Amino acid sequence: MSLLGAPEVTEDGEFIINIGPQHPSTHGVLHLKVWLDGEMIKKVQPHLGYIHRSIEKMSESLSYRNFIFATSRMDYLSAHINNEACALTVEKGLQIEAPPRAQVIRIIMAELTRLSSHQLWWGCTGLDLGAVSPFFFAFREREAIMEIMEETCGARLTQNYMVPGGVMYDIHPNFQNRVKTVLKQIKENFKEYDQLLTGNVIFEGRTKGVGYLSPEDAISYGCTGPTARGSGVSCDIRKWFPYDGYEKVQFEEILGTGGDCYSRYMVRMAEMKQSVYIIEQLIDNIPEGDFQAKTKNVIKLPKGEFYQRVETARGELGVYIVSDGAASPYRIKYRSPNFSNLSALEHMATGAKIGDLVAIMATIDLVIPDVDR
Amino acid sequence: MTNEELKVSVSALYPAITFDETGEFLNAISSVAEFRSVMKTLRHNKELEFDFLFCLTCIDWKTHLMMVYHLMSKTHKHVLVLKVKLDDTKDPQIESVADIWKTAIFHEREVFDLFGVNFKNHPDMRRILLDESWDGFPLRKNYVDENMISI
Amino acid sequence: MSLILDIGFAPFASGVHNWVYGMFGNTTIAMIVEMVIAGLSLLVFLVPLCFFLGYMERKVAAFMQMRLGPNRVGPHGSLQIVADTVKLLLKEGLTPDGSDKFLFNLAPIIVVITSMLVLAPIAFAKNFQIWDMSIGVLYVSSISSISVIGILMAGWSSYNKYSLLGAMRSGAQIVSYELSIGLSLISIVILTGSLRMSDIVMSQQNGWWLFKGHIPVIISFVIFIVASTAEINRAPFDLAEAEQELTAGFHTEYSGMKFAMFLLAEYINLFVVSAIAATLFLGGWMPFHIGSWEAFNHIMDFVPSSLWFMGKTFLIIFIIMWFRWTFPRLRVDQLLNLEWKYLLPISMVNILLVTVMAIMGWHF
Amino acid sequence: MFLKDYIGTVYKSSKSLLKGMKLTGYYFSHPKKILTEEYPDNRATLKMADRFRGEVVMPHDENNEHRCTGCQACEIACPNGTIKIITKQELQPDGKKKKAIDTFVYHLELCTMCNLCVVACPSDAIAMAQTFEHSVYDKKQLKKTLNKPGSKIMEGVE
Amino acid sequence: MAETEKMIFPAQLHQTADGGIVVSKLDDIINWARSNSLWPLVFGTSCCAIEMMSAADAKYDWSRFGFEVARATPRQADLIIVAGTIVMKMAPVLKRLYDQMPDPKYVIAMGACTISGGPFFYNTYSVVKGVDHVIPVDVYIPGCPPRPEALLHAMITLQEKIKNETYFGPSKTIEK
Amino acid sequence: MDISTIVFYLIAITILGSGIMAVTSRKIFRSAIYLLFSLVGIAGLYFYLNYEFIAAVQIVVYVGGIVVLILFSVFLTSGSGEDMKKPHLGRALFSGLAAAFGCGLTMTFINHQDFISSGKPALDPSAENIGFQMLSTTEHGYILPFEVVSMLLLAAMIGCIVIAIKIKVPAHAILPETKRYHDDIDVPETIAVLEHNESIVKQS
Repeated sequence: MSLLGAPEVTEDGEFIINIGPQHPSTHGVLHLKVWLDGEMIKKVQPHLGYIHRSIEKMSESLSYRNFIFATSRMDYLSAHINNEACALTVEKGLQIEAPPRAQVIRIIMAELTRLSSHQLWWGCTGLDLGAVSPFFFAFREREAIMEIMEETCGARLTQNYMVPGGVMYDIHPNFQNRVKTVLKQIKENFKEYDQLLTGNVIFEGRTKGVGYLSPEDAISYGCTGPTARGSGVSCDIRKWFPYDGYEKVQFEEILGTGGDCYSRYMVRMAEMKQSVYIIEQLIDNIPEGDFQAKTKNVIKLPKGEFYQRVETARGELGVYIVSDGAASPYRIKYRSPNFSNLSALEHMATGAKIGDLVAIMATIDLVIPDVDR
Repeated sequence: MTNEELKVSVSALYPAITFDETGEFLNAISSVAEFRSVMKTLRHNKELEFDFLFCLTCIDWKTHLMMVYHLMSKTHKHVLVLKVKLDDTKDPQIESVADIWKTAIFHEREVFDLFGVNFKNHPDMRRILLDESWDGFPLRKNYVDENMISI
Repeated sequence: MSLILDIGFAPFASGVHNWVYGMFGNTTIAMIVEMVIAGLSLLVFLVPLCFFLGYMERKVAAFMQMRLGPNRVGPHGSLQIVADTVKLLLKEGLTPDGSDKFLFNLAPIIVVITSMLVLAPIAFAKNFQIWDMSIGVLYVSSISSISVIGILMAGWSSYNKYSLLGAMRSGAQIVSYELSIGLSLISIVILTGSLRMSDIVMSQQNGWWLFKGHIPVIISFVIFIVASTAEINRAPFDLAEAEQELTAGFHTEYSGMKFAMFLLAEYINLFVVSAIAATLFLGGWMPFHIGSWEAFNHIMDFVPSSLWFMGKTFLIIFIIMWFRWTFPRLRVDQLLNLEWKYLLPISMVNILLVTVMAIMGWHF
Repeated sequence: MFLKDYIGTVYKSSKSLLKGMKLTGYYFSHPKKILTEEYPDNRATLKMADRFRGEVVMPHDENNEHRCTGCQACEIACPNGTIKIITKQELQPDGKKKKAIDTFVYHLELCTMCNLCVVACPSDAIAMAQTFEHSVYDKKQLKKTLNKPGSKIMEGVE
Repeated sequence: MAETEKMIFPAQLHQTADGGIVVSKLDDIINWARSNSLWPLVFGTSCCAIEMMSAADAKYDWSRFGFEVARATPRQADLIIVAGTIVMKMAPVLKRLYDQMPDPKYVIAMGACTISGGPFFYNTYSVVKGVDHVIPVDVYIPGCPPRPEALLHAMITLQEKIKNETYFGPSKTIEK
Repeated sequence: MDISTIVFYLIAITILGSGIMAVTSRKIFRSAIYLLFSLVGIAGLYFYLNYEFIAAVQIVVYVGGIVVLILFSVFLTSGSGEDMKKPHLGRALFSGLAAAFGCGLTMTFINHQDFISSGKPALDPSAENIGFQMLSTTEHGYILPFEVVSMLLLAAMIGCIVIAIKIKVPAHAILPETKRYHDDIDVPETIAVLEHNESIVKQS
């Protein structure tokens, strides 16, 4: 907790404060022990596990249809993509592929999820740096996307729309029109995002040159997603190991070169535009056909190990299923992007100031339940 | 490098390593004794250069524990899965690779926390997700917890 | 209406004065009674003012963020702040264990009292001023420097690291920004040749300093607004209570009534700095006149002076609120950089310009 | 040149700040852009999307009949034990005994609205309702029985 | 829930010959103030926190009720919205946060995880099965996560509860 | 006894009382706060005498400057939260004697001084006049003391900085890879949308 009692000073005159587990800038329940010299951070030690919900253990006793729902609660901002990863892994085990229509729907949904996730991130970055208004501007578009999700999937945040073999049901008749309207709105409003934060001198001062992560360190720390791409490390799974027909759509992998908070910020801003571009290519070209491949009622994967990597809004999610041939997985491991990204925090924040720590955490875009699982 | 070429170049360096190609990736199974030097070679050998450890985990096969390292090379674009069998389930021990890939610092702590594998020479070997006072290793198959309700 | 208001204040004040002195033969007792009356009327004026400022802040924020803001408590949500205040007053007031209880409880009082003291020399309307002292401007800047001590006290005595960090930030911030506030005030003092508030207002009879002082005065106006936003710890300079960094900074441990006092002080301070800016740069209660356009000037004169004063003050309050709901927060070193690298040098050069202007008589 | 750079910085930063203020000022002066939907006042017109999953219900027709055979497919399909079906043996008119539901217990407090039970149901006996105002003071009230008292299975549903 | 009429001030106008006087009970005013000024603690552990943020955004805008003053420090908060799973490691922290809040304080349990462990009720070793094992809860909202409107509904329900409290003596019980 | 006498005594009691508290308090922060009250009391005395300018300067310099500096140095002192040690009896006794001696000396001088009113008109203590006097070199000009005082303040400031500077941490105590990135790093053109390298796309 935040109220920590006596000022505690180490022998070197350093000042230890505990940020979290409940603190507005930790985006959930992360506990950071920070050694300070004045305002300067000497050392950061993340303490995790305040939201460790034993999803991996739980999944071992659930059937292959049922374990998917829990992954929505891991990285709830990319719930769709998490579900997709699980569905793909099961499909890999069954050696089937989703029908083309389902694949396209999956991509559109995943990109919408990425958009809404990045929008929330943008709002929260503003909030973390002390600007309140971006939060409301970001949620304006996010709510529009949420409405689309709700109409087609039936839920706003934890949709549970992906099932092994395709999607749970067909898209809503209004879907295409609404997506087009929202895309138009989003494209117009990107200008406002830039007006409010991107060009702002205070914002630039807070992020430029802050939280530097070199490409070598990014790889060594296992960083993925915009965090690594901000340092110029190419790691987009959609390009490296395309799944669900990503090889058929055109988009660019955005790479920053600065390695600082501003670079990570710009990568995400540009990624939003790429997501819009991907959806635009597909929204009028959803092929007709089944939305779900036929699967047996009780799915049993053959004995073996199946690993599927997907690109969530925060980086690479790996689903590693070890099957012993039974109706539920023998072991499931989620290689979550945030867990690795968080480990680089200590490296980035050492030598920075408290205000920078907030900026760094904001641009890593942590989702703590994904760290703790 | 394709899986075949990988197999050839790795077994040229370490003949004791056995391979298993049933899955998507090439699986190499190493022994505990050789493990650390294999890992160092995999990371630093110019032809192999596995610089990205993207997954590190453990599987409890009841009789033994299996450490699984998913390695990838960003420069050569190949993937290798290295496995190490730990026979001692009471007090499993293995060398840490935290100095080779920094991401292992967190991942090894997680494996220590949930499986009880002890990593030698790890810079900060503490539980990461659970309380320091937690009893047992939850992801082991023989873990019992009276608070846990099963369907 | 205008006649009542315009003529009303000054005769009312002197009427009360005469009545009190007539009532009590002893001048000392009469003086005390008069002071008490002034104090009470100030309170009666301040509390609704702070309610209104709180309400205004929430509504301004809401409209800038495309939402409605409070609208369910009272007509258009106007009683929202009343409800908040009543709740805060009735809430349990905690004093943390291990804190220095005497200083902990004293700090909010000092903060509120200092912010109220600054109100003394402000001319609210024509001939309506509590204390027209000869050193009005200097008094303002000297008294406002005490408020930092209340914050330092609060941060120290809370026995909390966040509070301590917040207090240290706030100390460094206020002490440095006082310099450029002082310098921008001096530019008007140079032009007017007096520290007395009423003289400053009177000197703007034929035009506000903002207009007739050319660019140097505009620069000092901007510097004053920026620096005073920092001085009263409002976003984007709210480092002392930066929520995302220090939970609530120096008042992390305060609850209930004591916290309400910090809020009260914040709003009084906001009003005070805006009122001073309005007095010095925008002519206080002076109506807006255009040269020798008699018809227009006459219409402007018809608007009561108190309305002029309040209008100008609220315009500046709105600008400061506008800052808050637009900008991200500065980092602590940037905050000091802004002061020492930009505001201070610019205002020093500016002072020279103003002096030259005053000597050469280039202003209107 | 130092002075030029200095003035340039000041100018550029002020411009970027004014840009942001222009945006917020624009929205401040355009109250029509306000997006707020006033929730408790718009309850009459508030309509959820038709697929919105608020809670599991068991539709009954006008004869107080439902379609649930008590096959427990939903109970198995539920990932977290939200549904408990207690069955009984009912005597048919022709003398045969047939399985039927006694109580269909639904734990709203556990439910994650994942829709897997509805998908699993072979006889479309359960559906997702669009209600969402479930707040209660007492947790026990969230445990619900979905079949109405005295209800029967519809003719012809196997 | 009673219809949510907009109550301007909890008082009656007592008509007299020349105008009127406003009559009110102290309890009513206190409850009016408390129920209309619920400042939540910034406390979200997982998915429900996002819906809680959505409730604050422009579309749902809980500031209409005066809830928007979310405080980061428990000393100044009136209400904890427990939005998300509470695990064994977090439970003592939550308890401590609750203890640090000054009276009167209220708790809303938002979402299935908080009410009962929800999706993580079975087969998990680390989840607290219901936040009411840790702190007393006033209002429960089921849903995973509940819609922002559902959260607003819960807060209105809580307001109803507060309006039936008495400052001195025991509070009335109301059915819901 | 009229009201102004009462006010005078109230102010005097405040000054003396908080002065004594400042000396006797065992908490260093509280001492500083009592000192603040004492100084504010003196400013009050000036206000009482209608020397508003002096009063304001008193507050600016002593309260806004000196006391804040003292408080800051208290903040920077580690262990300042604890109670100070009880003073030695001898030391306390000596301090008391010194104070009494000073007091007695002043009293003696005041009592033996015949205050003769001079024929000259009193100087007007207005801000303008004070300003002229302060910077003039003529009779009653204070330019020299003014400069001396400013030198003194400068020296005090340097002293404060010297006290606040920490002793350098030995090299081995610095954490590895501790760098400050945000001060002087030259950030290159930060964003580049790279054409994706086709070779890294898995052939499929």
